Amino acid sequence: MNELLSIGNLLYGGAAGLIVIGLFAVVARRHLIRVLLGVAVIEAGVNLMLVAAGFRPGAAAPIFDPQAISGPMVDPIPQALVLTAIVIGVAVLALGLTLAIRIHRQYGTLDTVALTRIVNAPAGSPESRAMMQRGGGGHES
Amino acid sequence: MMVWVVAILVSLMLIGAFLVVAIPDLLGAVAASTAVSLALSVLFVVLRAPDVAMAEAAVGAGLAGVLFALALRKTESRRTRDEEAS
Amino acid sequence: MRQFASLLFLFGFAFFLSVLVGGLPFGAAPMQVGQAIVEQNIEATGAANAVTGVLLAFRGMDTLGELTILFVAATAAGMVVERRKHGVSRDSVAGFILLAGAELMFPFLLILGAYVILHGHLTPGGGFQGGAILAAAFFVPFLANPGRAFQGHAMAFVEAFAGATFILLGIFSIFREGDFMAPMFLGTGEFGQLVSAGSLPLLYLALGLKVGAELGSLVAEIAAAPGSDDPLIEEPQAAKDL
Amino acid sequence: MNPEILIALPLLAAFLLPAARRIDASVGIWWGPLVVLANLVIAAMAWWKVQLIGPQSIALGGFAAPLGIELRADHLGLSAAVLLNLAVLLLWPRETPDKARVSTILLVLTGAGCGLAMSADLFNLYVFFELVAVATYGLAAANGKGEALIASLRYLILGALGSALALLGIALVYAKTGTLNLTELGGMSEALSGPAGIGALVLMVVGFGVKAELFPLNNWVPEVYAHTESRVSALMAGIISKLGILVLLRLIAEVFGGSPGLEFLLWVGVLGVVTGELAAYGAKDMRRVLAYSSIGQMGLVAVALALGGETGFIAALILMLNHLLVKPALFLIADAWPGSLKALAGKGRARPLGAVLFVLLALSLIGVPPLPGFWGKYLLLDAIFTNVTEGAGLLVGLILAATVVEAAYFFRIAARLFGSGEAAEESKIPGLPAVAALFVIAFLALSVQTGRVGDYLKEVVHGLQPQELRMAQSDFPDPAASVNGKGERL
Repeated sequence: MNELLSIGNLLYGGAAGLIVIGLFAVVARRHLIRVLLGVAVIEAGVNLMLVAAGFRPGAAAPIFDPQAISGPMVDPIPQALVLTAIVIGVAVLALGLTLAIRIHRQYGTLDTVALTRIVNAPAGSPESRAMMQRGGGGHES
Repeated sequence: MMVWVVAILVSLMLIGAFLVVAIPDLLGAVAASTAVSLALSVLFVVLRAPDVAMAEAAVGAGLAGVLFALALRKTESRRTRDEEAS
Repeated sequence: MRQFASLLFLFGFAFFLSVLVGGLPFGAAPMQVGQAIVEQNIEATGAANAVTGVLLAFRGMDTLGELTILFVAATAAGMVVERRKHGVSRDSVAGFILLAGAELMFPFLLILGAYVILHGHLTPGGGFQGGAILAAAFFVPFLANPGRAFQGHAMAFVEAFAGATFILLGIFSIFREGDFMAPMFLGTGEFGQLVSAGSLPLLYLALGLKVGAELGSLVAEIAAAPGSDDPLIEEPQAAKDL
Repeated sequence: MNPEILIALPLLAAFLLPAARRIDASVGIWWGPLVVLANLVIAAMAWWKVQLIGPQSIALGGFAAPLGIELRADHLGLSAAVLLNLAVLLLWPRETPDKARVSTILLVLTGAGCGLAMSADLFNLYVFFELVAVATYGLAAANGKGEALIASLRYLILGALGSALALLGIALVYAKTGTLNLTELGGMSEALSGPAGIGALVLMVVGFGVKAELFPLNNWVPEVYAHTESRVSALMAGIISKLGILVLLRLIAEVFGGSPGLEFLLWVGVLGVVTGELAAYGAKDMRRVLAYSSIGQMGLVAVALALGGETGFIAALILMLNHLLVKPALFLIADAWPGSLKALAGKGRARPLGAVLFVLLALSLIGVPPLPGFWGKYLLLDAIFTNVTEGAGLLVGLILAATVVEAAYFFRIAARLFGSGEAAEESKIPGLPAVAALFVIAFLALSVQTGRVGDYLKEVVHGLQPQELRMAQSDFPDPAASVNGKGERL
């Protein structure tokens, strides 16, 4: 029982640790690709939390085997939820990366602070002129 | 027994996550995030979730890693000059 | 200052999380619904893999939604990237060995993906995992030789057909069973056989093709996007609309 | 007609569109609006059926509720579905370089929004919420301008963070109770009364609040609304933000009624009102004023939701309905006056009709008596005085002060519009765009018929079966009956 308790602590603690570390990347780092990596780490932590919530000691994977005697099984629902969540996560990530590539092409940086400065710069200032030269005025049609 | 397996995997994962945040080289950070996903997928096997483990290995470690690496090559920003701690 | 504030926030959040997690049961999952599903799964769906039963039968709508998220993310990514003419890539073509290896891997990955998809109701694996392998089958040769075209007409039709099949099977079941997305109108079949578990293998096939196509096109969109120093080649609007 | 079709039809059309436009390129233009029109008709029919025979529960796939996913064809869900279809149809974007892909995204948005409005399963809500979110990220970037792309990526990061937190909340609920069905969760309030339950509510408020423009994660709002096409801003501020609130409304009415976590929602709302109105006062261009004012209004809705009870929910619904009609019209009218507020001087006299209606709509947002916005704020204050025991004065004071700020910046705009300035130059945009006129007509109808609409909203709230109402009225059907048996279908 003691061992079970420490497994539980390890898993939940590990999941919480992933979430906190990922959150650090999101709030404190400035490069947008690093921020997206942080989001991926947070999602990993949440997925671990869900799967751990459905775990039962001594239970089998939720796949029936006609040859074996059927014993208790772990909860299949969180596993299905996590499968869905993994694919959703990668889809959002890919869209974010596409946006990041396009932004980098237009402005030449992915640093959040620099991007804010460029966007808020009044027209004609050095920053906005640099941006115009670089992206050729971007996509304004 | 299982406690040790879990402990090793969880600490691998946390070290990987720390590296994702801390390595100055972004490509290294992507590699670290792949390592997190791999440790996680082994952990899913330990937790009797083979389906999830397969998906995490294929999508989380493989595909997401490829996507990040491609994006880094496109933005040519392996060294994050912009990202000095302020 | 900013770093300090975010560290403070993170300590607060870590404390919040530890309080939440501390009260959770572990190893004694309250399988309110899970137990019922484990018990009824074979009878209700005929699938040995209970996760497949949950994904495609009990919670089919989640899977449809998730499929659509992939689709809309790929669509939005296609809208965002600028187009580059085929064959004018500055990305270097890989060496002979990698090229040959990629070509060799293609049929192998295709078969592996198909196997994983079609056995999803019997063994671990299924539409998502197999779809990711299918996507790899298509984008590995593409990565080795970035100049070649990725998405042709055939691909678009496979994609549309696979997605539509998933929904049409659901609508079809309204007429057979009276319920949207009831997967059992083909009968559960003989347990453990490849052709069993109602329409689940069909659904998984549609799902796998769709997931493979969408993941593949997401990678392709990113791989084909012009990098920061590539010259921008604007295609005429009509060509982009097509 | 099964209400499931409301979800299936737009998604099917969206899947087929990329292939169909390879056969005929013009498909990309007419396909989307046509399908949404058909969906609107189906939604209206389903809504009318609910009027006739009352709310229904649908077991998706034929698996009864706790095993499978339950959809609610009730007043709230189908009203929202009708309004969503209508709004998407009216506010179909025009200035987009890639019409076919935008059509696809809007079709997905329509289907997902209908699903979100009807779903009664926690994880299914999350999936539809995420689907709506991804569609909006695409929509925010649709015009391809650099600023819009940056705004969209920031929105995506905040949205992904919020979704992960909401999923964490769902994981906590599942770990504690072992079920995801809202009706079943409603009967387990003691399992959710501990720290895990409260924390789950807090996480879900933060997560779902991203789309609802609620306080902690709403700094995407001004950037996105300032740089997208005005129709897209109108669509997002008008109806998509309401979908986020709808999720919270269902959660609170059915599961978390009376939870201590609602205190958090209350303060999220108050902070949203205060920061939103102050930022709107400080904003220098029209789009940002409207965007920040939207944050303030959604904060009011959150306060009303947190107070709960019949009065609170009706106040939330009236405030939402008022904002749903007023804000899109304001965005469309303000299209004629882009850029800095300073440039507004005297512009109102060039387009008197638009300017007068702008002021009228703004008066309703402020809450001037005969207009619907007044009734929303009146009921909100009523709910505060009946439900809040201590600190009611402080709460009322904050809300009234925010209203004064709101009035100040709208009057400043009005004064500029009708004040003296250079003769207004000619512009291609008419004073009152046709679509804005439709919203104004609907708004006027709401103003005249506030009483009847209020009666209908009362019915909507009763259809939600919140716990306190369930206890108060013994003639309500036992919720447990609809869980165990297979729900009746239309």
